Amino acid sequence: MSDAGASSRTGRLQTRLHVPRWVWGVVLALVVLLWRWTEVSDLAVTPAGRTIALQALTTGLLIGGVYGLVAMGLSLIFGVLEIINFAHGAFLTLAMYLTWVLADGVGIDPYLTLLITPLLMFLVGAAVQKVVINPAMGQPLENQLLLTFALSILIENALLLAFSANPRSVRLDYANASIGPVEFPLRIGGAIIELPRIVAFVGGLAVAWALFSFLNRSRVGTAIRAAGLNRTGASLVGVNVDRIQVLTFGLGTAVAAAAGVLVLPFLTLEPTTGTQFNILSFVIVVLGGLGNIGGALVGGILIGLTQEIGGLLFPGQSKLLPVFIIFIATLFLKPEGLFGGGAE
Amino acid sequence: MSLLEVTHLSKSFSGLRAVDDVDFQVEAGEIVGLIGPNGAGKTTLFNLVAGRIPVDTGRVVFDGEDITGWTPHAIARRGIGRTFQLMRPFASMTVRDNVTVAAASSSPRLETARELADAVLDRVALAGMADEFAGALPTAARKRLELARALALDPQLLLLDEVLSGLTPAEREPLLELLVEIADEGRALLLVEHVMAAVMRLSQRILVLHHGQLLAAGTPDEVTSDPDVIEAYLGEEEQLAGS
Amino acid sequence: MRRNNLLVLDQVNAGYGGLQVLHEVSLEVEAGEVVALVGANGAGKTTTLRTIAGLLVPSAGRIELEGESVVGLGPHDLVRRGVVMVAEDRELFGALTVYENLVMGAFTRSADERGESLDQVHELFPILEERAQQKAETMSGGQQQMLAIGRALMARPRLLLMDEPSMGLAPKLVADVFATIDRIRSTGITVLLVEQNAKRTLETADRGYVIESGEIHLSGTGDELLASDDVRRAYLGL
Amino acid sequence: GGDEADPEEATEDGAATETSTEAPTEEATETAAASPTEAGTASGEGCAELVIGSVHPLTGGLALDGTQMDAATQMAADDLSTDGLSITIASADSQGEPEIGQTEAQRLIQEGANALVGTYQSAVTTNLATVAQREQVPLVIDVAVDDAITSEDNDYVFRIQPNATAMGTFGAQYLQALGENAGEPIETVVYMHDETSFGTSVLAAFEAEAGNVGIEILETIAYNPFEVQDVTTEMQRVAAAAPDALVVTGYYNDGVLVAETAASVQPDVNAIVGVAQGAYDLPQFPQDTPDASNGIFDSNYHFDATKERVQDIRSRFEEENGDAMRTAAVLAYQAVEVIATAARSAASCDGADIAAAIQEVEVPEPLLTFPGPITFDDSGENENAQPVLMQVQEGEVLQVYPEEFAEAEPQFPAVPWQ
Amino acid sequence: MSTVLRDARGQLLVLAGLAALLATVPFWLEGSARTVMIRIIISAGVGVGWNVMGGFAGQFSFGHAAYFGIGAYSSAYLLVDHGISPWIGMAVGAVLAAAFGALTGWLSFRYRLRGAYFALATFAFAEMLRLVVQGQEWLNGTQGLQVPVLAESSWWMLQFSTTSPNYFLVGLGLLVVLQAITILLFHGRRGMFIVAVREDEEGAEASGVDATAHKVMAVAVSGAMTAVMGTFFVQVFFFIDPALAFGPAESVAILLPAVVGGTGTLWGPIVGAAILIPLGEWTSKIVRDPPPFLDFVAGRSGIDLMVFATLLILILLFLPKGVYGSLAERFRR
Ligand SMILES: Nc1ncnc2c1ncn2[C@@H]1O[C@H](COP(=O)(O)OP(=O)(O)OP(=O)(O)O)[C@@H](O)[C@H]1O
Ligand SMILES: Nc1ncnc2c1ncn2[C@@H]1O[C@H](COP(=O)(O)OP(=O)(O)OP(=O)(O)O)[C@@H](O)[C@H]1O
Ligand SMILES: [Mg+2]
Ligand SMILES: [Mg+2]
Repeated sequence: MSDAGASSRTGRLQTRLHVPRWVWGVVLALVVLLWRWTEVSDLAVTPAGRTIALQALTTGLLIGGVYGLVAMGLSLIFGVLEIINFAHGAFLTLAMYLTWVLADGVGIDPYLTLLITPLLMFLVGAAVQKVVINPAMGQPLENQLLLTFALSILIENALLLAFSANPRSVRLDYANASIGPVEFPLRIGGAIIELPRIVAFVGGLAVAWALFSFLNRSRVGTAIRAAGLNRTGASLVGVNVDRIQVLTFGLGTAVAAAAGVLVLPFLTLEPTTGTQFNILSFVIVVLGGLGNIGGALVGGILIGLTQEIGGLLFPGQSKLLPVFIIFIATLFLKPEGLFGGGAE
Repeated sequence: MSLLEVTHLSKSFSGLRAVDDVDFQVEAGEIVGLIGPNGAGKTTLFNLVAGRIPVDTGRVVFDGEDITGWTPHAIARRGIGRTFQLMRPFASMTVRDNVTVAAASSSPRLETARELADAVLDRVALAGMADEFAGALPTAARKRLELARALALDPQLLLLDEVLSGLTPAEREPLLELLVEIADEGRALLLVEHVMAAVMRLSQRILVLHHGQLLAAGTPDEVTSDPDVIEAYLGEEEQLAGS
Repeated sequence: MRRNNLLVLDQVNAGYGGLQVLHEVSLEVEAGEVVALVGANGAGKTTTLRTIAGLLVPSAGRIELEGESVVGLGPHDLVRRGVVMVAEDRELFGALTVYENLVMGAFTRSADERGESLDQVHELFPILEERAQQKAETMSGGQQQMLAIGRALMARPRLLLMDEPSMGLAPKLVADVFATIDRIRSTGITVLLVEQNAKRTLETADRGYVIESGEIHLSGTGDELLASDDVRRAYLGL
Repeated sequence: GGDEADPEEATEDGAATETSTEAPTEEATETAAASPTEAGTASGEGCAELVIGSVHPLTGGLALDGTQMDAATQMAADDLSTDGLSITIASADSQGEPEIGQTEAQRLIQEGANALVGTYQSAVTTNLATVAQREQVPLVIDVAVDDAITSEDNDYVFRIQPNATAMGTFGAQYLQALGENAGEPIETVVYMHDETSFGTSVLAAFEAEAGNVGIEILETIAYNPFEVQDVTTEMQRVAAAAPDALVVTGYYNDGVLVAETAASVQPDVNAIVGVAQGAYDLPQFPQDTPDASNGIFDSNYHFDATKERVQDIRSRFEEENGDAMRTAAVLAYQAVEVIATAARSAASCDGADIAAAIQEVEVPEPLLTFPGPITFDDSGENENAQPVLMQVQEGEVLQVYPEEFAEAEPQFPAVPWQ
Repeated sequence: MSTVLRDARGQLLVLAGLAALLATVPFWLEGSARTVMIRIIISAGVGVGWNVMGGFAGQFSFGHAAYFGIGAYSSAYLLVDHGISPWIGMAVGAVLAAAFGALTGWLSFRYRLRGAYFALATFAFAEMLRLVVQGQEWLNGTQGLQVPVLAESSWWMLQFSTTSPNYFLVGLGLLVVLQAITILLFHGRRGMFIVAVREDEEGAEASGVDATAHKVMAVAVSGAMTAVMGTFFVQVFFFIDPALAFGPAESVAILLPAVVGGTGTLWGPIVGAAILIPLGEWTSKIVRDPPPFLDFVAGRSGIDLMVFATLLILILLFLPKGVYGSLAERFRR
């Protein structure tokens, strides 16, 4: 219906992991580029070169999984509330400090806090949505962006006040232990894989899987999907959309929190640590299609790979440059993101 | 030579042939009705003529010039005004400014455009609401605003998409008179309308579109008695109500 | 006020932001009835239904469902109480399949009830079973309208609010819709029906109200209204 | 966080110090216009009340050092307020933003500051240098490495620490000496650095000197210090290049990441050497990364751990502020001392007089590992600025070279994973 | 959002009066307070620039740092490397920014980027510029450019002594010019078309308005205006580097005054700047020098920003149309 575009607002939330076949094409292209690097670089003809290439692939994949997880939270929030949450990174930092307190102060194993931190952050996110975001629903994009920006300033400086800027870190005692016959860090064809990074990746996938199952199978998940597709429609079938929005913001924050827990064992923590994920998450969310949860995960992995392989091919340049090149190319070739369902 | 000549016009949306090899002409000063069931392709046809969507095949010649593939604004300035089925006012601008935009698009002086706009508003009986925000207008006034905006282009051809629908018969009457008056100035009107009584009264000719194809064309009486048209569009009762 | 009134609106004012659309609207719907609300474009029909459905909060007046005030309840609460709306622009979940849309419709119902309703809806609209796996947004306008009605029925309403169910439909489909309304009535569901097609609507309805510029102008049985000169002139174009 | 000492206590007669107590509203400006004269007219009659403006990043990512430095200036003011000279610190938050730094500096000057100390970041310091020159108030840089901040044209800017060129140059020399003294010369290196102006300028100087001392840079690898989360691939490139040493320049977090990754990948190098690396000289570093820090070197400016006065200052600082005093804070302390010494010798609180005096000043017994007193050349650089080579040995950062500052023998070859 | 404006002469008179009043500022305000005033002017200027695109044209830019940076870098580079007057640099910067805006705008509109996608695209363009510029040796990479201090004041080189009122006056003059351009533009035909396109693109097209051209025009004008303030910024603060010029923080700083004042209103950005900058100053002063009952906040770094952020949140929540926008609306009723 040519005139119908403006009338009913159809949301964008997509909760199926449906990888278009051509994404594998992109992956393949990246692999080919990598191969090409091994041909042109003088290093690469040596076995060491192959190791580097392999390392870039593994690292990109592993770190990309974490990016994907962070971006999934952002994408979920966008899909249902249609706001770009600038404070996502700050929530991530907050979660990391929580975990640090639990691990360093209370002495809980950092991974065990996966049962605590996301839960607490869910409450924080839900409360923030209710108090600050909800009154601004329906306001223009720029107001919401600035609102969440102000939130991020608030959170960062509260953390500064509470914990000072002193860098903190949490390290696993067993990072270099051997589990059965497997010795960490793992070495595969010369490539090194540290335990916490494997856990972050696998954990990230697990959280993603849990999120998918929750959204696609549970009753609340169903309500979230409905609200993310059509708010009025959802309320007309009996979904309490206001409550779903509170819940979704909490859930998105909890997902970020889970990512925070997973990366803490290999990053150093400061009040500004989470912000570094913000910009990448924006990129990934657009790449995956705003509101497309599965797209965010795959987009994250693609960006991780792009960063690493781009870093090999353009050693002098910032690793972000190839990322932004891909980003802009995607925007123009497929404005709805790589995973943006086709029809306008 | 006719004012508007449409030949072999077709448009598909992912397989669906919304407009399918349509030919017709509109003469200067003529009022032509365009009817057909929902989804027949009427609005799509308007959109093709007005350049809002690109044509697949076929040609649109207006006033001797091939305007196929032109942009909507160029076509508007060339002399084809249109209204939208779902109205599209500039909500936070005043009624006068809404019309001034159209008037100014072909007049370099804003003052002249304002004067023209006021004159048009007078004609459509909106002068009293000139300083209100367009977004706050009731439906009937909005319909007239759509018409005023199209008129401000000083068009040779007006494409009117259901300007009467939603108006009570009492509200319709003056508008019908206005349309006749506009046609008397030598402007052609092509109107899509479901209010059969009005279509019958106004139109010299009626085109019937069905499944994107021209099902019938002729005088109102010819068309309304065509069994195909009754079958596809009017239905037994509507036919009675209409006549 | 009669005992078995399912829905009562008493002097209701409502609108959007600063704009008041409804002025002291009062109307009653008895259980089992089909009540029509007719009026011109922009008269406030949709606004009335949205207010009843809880999408709009009235600025004054009472709305009672079975004698209990429902002012301030959200649409989801009303769905649970059996008030379900088929919206003017259908508000389907375009990206989901027909089947999924129907399942969403039974959001407030148990799985057992859902299966039952699904069978009923499929019986009413066999096309919805045939096209179960088609995406809602790719259905034709008429099919979408059936889906919208089907989805509303999945919630097992007691009061079904229908906003222009024949809009955008070819004359033949319009006939089908009115036949459907008859069938819905026969299952014991009360219907409040908004239509521009005043003649048809009033023929189908037990009673009707005429709304003009946000005020109830006339009321009576369908036949009375059809016979009224005012109505004939203003809404039937006769 | 580092709570500063109570400013009220430091003042004998509060009038000239925290002007804003008497002018809490926007009218501050008018009162302020009067106050500098009260403090500053002392020209020629000695300087009784010296106000030093301290501009540091007290919020944001660099707040840790910023707050320490600010606290250190306060401590220095308390320590050095003797013999009729009362020093007050007026502190300001640059928020890490040049334009805010500039506004704040101007405010401080206007409210009576006779000299400035700051600012930790090159971008902000560059701005302050211009303010100093134009307002004719000396700026003594505590930390900021960029060469271009000082110049012969600017008579009001002085720097105590070695600049980027000195850092890079000495870094290369120390590296060469390290290898040679151990009989295992370092001939090839791979250089990893942050891509900000800090890393690139130090690298440039290192590159220039490397040729002179016979060191070949096989590869340079840049990364964004604020966004980097993984350098495993980069470390594989180091491993593939198999240099004699891995050289690293950067900040704290990325430094930790590099060290930990090196410990995982274990490239075949004889040493990891930081040049002006912001983590490897901190006592916190071996605590945070016990498994990946032992043996790592850093050529950096550093407080002279061998001096008693330094030990005293640091222990008092830690007592007051909770955190171990970092070198940046010691430098801030030193900067206040330079100004105070000059003000005494100028016998004037006037900015221009103090600047002229700083140009001539000689501060003996510097708190840092400099081979001589602090004196400034024409462009305002400390002529004796020199970094020192440190090494993490058994969980402690120790000075190991040059010998006169050495607390321990350098261990070379040495990497954390052996 | 505003309606199309009436009475250009009246608005210009207001502007003239305001300018005359403000021109006296340097004669009774000195030192850092004057610098604060200059920061207000810069903030207002970039806000006025953003508002043309983000407010009147309705194209939300989240990457206006791109234009600011182009203006700053063009003049800084020409001055530092070639000794060319910043006035010329300002013109070059404005032209380059307009060209960059037109190109990226045209591309974005061509590919139908809208809403959040458009916003994030502008963001990406700014980031791209930042990354590219920091890789350029001839622009001194990440180290940035530093304007040499001259011994003498010079109008031609746009450099004065610190006590001179000229910086303020030049800034004020530029702001007045930018605001006058806005007034004239949006009282004229073109401006009316731009607003019409914002309101309804298809309706505008059907009214004979070339929507894409007018959107592109708005972006170009907006970019050029912002670039002018970028140049002025460098001249006042003597220094620019890629993060400062093109970083996300700058993009946020540019849209802040417009949103807080009221997007799409003529005076919103100026009002917004006049509130935000002093607000920031005031909050840091509170922490530096708290009133007795707030003693505990003294010297606590971060509290000032928390207070600032909280106030910002309150403004956004309670005056969603901006301070000026909400007031203007109330008056109209
Ligand atoms: N942009 C589009 N994409 C896909 N299909 C479209 C598009 N626009 C129109 N169609 C389809 O083309 C057909 C013709 O639509 P059109 O709007 O022209 O009908 P109409 O005759 O104006 O009907 P109505 O009387 O309801 O206005 C319909 O089936 C419609 O669904
Ligand atoms: N969301 C809204 N915001 C502001 N005004 C609205 C809104 N929706 C409707 N209106 C106005 O309220 C009045 C009544 O609208 P309503 O939709 O209730 O009419 P209706 O009788 O359903 O007409 P229609 O036949 O067109 O559906 C109209 O003047 C309309 O312009
Ligand atoms: Mg149509
Ligand atoms: Mg309606």
